[in-house]
Amino acid sequence: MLEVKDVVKAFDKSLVINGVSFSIAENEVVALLGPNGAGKTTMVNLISGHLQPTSGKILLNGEDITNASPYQRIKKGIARNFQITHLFEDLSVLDNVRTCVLSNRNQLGRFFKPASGYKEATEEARAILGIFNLEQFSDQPGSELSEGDKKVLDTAMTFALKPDFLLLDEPTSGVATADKFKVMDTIIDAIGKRGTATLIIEHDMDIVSDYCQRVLVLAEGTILARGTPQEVMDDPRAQETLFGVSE
Amino acid sequence: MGLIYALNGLYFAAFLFLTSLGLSIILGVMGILNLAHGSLYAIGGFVAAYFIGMMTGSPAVLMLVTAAAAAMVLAGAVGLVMETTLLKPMYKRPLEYQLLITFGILMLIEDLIKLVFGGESRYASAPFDAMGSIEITGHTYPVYFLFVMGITALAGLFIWWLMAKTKLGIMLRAIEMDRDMAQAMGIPMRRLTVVAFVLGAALAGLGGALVVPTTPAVLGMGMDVLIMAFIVVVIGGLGSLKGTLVGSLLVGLTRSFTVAFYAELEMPLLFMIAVLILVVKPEGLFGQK
Amino acid sequence: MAQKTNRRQFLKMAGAAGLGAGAVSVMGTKALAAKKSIPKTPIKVAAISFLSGPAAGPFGIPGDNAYKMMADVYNKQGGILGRKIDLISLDEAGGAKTQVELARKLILEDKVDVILGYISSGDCKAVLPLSDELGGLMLAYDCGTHVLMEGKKSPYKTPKFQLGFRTSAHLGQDNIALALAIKKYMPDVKKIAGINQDYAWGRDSWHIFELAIKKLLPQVEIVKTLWPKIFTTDYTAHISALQGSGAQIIHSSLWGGDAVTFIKQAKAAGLFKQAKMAMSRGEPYPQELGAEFPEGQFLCCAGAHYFLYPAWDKWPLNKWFVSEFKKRYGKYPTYPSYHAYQAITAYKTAVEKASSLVGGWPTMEQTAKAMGNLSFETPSGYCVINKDHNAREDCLVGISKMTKDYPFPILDPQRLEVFPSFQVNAPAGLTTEEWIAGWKS
Amino acid sequence: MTNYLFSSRALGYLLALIVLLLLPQVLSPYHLTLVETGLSLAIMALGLNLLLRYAGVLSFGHGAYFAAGAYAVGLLNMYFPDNFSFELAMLASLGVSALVSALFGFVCVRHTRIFFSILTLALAMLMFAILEKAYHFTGGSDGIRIPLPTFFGIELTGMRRFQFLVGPYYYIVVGIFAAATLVMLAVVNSPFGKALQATRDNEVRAEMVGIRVKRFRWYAFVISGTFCGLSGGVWSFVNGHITPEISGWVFSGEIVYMVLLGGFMIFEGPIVGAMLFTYLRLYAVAWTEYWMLIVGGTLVLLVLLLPGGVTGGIAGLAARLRPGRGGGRG
Repeated sequence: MLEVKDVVKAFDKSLVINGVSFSIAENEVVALLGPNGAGKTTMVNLISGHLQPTSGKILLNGEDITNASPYQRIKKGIARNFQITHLFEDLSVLDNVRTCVLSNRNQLGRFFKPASGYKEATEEARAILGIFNLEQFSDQPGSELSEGDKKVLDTAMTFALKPDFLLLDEPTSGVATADKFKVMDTIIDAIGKRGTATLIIEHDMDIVSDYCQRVLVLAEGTILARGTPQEVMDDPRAQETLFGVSE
Repeated sequence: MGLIYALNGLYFAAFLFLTSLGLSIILGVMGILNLAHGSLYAIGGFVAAYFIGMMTGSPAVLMLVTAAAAAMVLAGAVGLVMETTLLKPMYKRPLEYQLLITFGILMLIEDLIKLVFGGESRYASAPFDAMGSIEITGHTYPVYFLFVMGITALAGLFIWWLMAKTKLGIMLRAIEMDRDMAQAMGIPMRRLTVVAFVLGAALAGLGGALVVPTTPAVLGMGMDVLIMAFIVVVIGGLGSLKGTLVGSLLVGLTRSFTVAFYAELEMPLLFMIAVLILVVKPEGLFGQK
Repeated sequence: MAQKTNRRQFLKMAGAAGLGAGAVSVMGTKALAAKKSIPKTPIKVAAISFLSGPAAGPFGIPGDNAYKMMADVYNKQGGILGRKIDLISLDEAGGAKTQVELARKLILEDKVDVILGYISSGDCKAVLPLSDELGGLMLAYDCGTHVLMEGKKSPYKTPKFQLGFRTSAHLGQDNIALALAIKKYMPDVKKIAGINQDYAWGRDSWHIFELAIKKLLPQVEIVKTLWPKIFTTDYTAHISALQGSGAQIIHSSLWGGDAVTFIKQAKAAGLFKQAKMAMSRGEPYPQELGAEFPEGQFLCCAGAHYFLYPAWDKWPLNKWFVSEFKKRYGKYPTYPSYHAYQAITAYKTAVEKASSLVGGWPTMEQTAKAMGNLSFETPSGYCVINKDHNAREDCLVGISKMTKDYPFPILDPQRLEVFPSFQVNAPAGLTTEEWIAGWKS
Repeated sequence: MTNYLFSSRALGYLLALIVLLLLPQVLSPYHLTLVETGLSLAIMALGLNLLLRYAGVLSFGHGAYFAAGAYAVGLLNMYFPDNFSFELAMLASLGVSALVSALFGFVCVRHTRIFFSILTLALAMLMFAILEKAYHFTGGSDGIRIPLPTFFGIELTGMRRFQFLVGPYYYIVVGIFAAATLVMLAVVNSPFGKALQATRDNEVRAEMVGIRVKRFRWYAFVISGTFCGLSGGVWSFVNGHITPEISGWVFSGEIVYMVLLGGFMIFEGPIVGAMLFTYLRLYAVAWTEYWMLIVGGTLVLLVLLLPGGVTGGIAGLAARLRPGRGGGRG
């Protein structure tokens, strides 16, 4: 599905990503771990097209997308959310999702029929809200949701783009600890229904070990360790990088 | 003749520099395009004309100093009132409110000037006449213009010193570069904003004071200056001292030489330059986005 | 209800438009007229001039002052046919679009008896057609554009507007008179330049002047035409360009602060050592500039409107007008004040004339009939309103000269050139351009 | 369409339309022309609000597109007086203003915030300079007179202009205004309208859900400019004369004033604003020479005390009087 090959990214003279390679298959949920400043967000930006690598290649379904613009990548099936929630706060929750659905159907450039007149898109949006348990908020503006629900809506919007490949940058940051698992359950459940390949950036090891099949540990621009959550937890080098001390 | 054309250009540039500096500072520090800036200039003009009229018979320099001081104080005072009462609540409001309130203030000041000074034009050319003319390479040239250039150079140096060498200036520039960061650093934003605004208003007042000896103070005199200052700021860059200087020189000299050789092009050329710069580099030659 | 009256007004209007010969016969029946009574209510007169903006000082306020003074004077004499004048001074602000709306309000809602107004040519062009559209009497009092009442091609139908008039002569006469004066005093002039504001007024003024001077003095070469923006405060660049051109005469229609600023800066830069000004409406500026105003310049008075002409001993009305104005406002009247006098007096005279023919208070249409072909005394001599509804006046061009009697240069009494109106105004039905083209050189 | 044809809004619209159509029976012809002016300006206010409310950018130079529409009519009359028909004039103002706004908009939409406003302002001034400078082509500052057009082949020469204005033309204006309002309502509710609001709320995110932000903003600019052009075209007949001032920044500022006066958060706000502004300004000028104190003072008070404009204020008041949820949306 997604392949990253020998990607290097330098800002001025400092190497932020130094020869990273990995691949993620269909239906797989992979976590990207690493201390602050390890280059996680840079990696996400490279994949979503907000940055161009200095060298190396990125392939989606075998097609080289290294030089494609973010817009082209969206159209090819890459979707991402942001570490900080980015909603259309004045639009209703339904419209937030429906806009994404319409975008996916290439119907955004339509001028005259009201958005609510697009029956199929509306039903699809409602279905997605159903999957993410947001139905009851449909007609409220996005700004009125709780932080946790906002986070879920943010992910729902990404999901509504029906991506082949999903990038989730800290989908539970800002969510109350008690709700984190509920949020992740919802997200992973939804993803599972479509078989999307997913890369999650996450700090919380509990979440990682519960929801991800594989883990990549990024430190100082290279991949330090990879494997199942358990394998990585047992790796002393990874332990030191992630938790500061080896147990 | 070339020298005279250049001098003419410099004089116009000097005058533009004074009037656009305030607009530029306010835009840079506060992010507000003050449409009432020209009205502050008009206040300066009317106040100076009033004082010069009162002091008939005094030496030219004394008249000018008094008139300029009075104009700066009054324009500054109006600026102070305007900033603290009307603009202060606007900083957190969207752009449309900021622009519209200055538009409203412009209309208010225009009519207040008429209420206070009456509708008749005010002539105050005594200092201009008293200074006479000198010969420069066989051409007669009014001394007053040289005087204005001198004053502007001094004012420019003072502002440069203020911005580059004093703590006040450094803090102002910090605000210009990054408002949030400046706030986080504990810079007293509120007080500085007031200072910057009053400074800009006083400079506009000075510009108005210096112009009335050459042209009468008339109702609506601020509208046109606003447009010229706007062009300078757009060319030079929002909030940049260097940009304002370069913008003024560019506009002043371009105008002088186009009038001499291709008179028809005068205004369109200036607008074209402004639009071109806006298209290519919307923050202006020396501005930051 | 309001609507009904208005419909009726339209019908009346429609009738009046085609009245023609009918009106004459109505006016002829004097006996019937004498019985009609005149209402006691005041006459609503709207006077519109610039009361804000840069044109307020030089034109709007002197004009408005004269309106106020004359309304006052006429009211003391008993008003017009015993009815007091209720003068409403309004601001000619906000551009043509506001003025159109305002004129509609004045005619339809406030139902004023007459509108005296407009300094800007753009406003005149936009508003005057409303006179016939809405059925309101309008006297344009100061705007200068020659095309206001002229058709596109000669001969054209006159009058253009049944209820619209202009009670002063247009810019054609100023510029033609200037050209004639130049021909008389400097017949050998070779190089002429022009500096006129870059809008219709400046462009039109230069256009007529250029046509006339080329016809009168074919040897003249136009060495420079400058078009500064209106309300320019710095003319140094233009002055240098004029000096560089070697012009002997500089034609200019600059007005207000622009004229003052230009002359002041030009004098300091020594322009008048090599060239003379020919100012199409230069009359007010010696008074504004005082002794600083250079001597020997050609100044046209937008008609014969000058505080010293006609001489006071020969024409007491001028003496009275000047003294009364000076007493009230501390200044000598300038041409906009004279224009205002002409507008309000034209209305008064026309009403009185119409009433003497039909008796009672004349209708608007009767007043309009009386106004076409009206001649009346003004402080400047006689004003004639022609059948094209445009006024004709004599035109005075003088040369500035310092005397002992005034603190500013006056027009040299030895060299006052007064051109009779037929010499400087196109006859009704001919456009000014085509009239000039037909001159024998 | 059916969805909101039967909603309460649709009912309100129908009522408003009926009132507008009945106005000639109760209003004096003079007030009818004012309403006509207000309605034609309302089309422009709606256009500006598409950018301000729905795209989140403030144009301070919309006079340029109004002027483009009005001058299309004026120049058509000047150069093709034999083909001066109303339908052609409307097509010309739509076409020319669409062209001008497409050109200017292409440059402007690359920027947002104050840069956008400054650029639009500068372009309007450029337009003003061209209209006034091209004296031989446009009549310069004196402007162009707009006579009566032919109307789908019908000659109106026998009619007095004012009869036309308060007679058939009033219904034409109401018709065009109603059509324009419905089109705008459709646009803001369409997928495009929602996407536009998405770009306003969050440009970064909008891009990430596949909205081409600049292109959409550009479309909005062109639609907005074309509304202004239509407004200018319709208005030019009401006023009968056009001058370059309508492209100046002062008039452009007044357009923003109208929108804010009515309240830009509510779809119908700009319409109310255009109507109120027409009356406010005219009565201030007619009442006192210090009219700028009134118009300017009203503006300052409005910004300080009633930022939601008149309709926003009424909606707020209604919400307070009616406790509990519901009903308060615009």
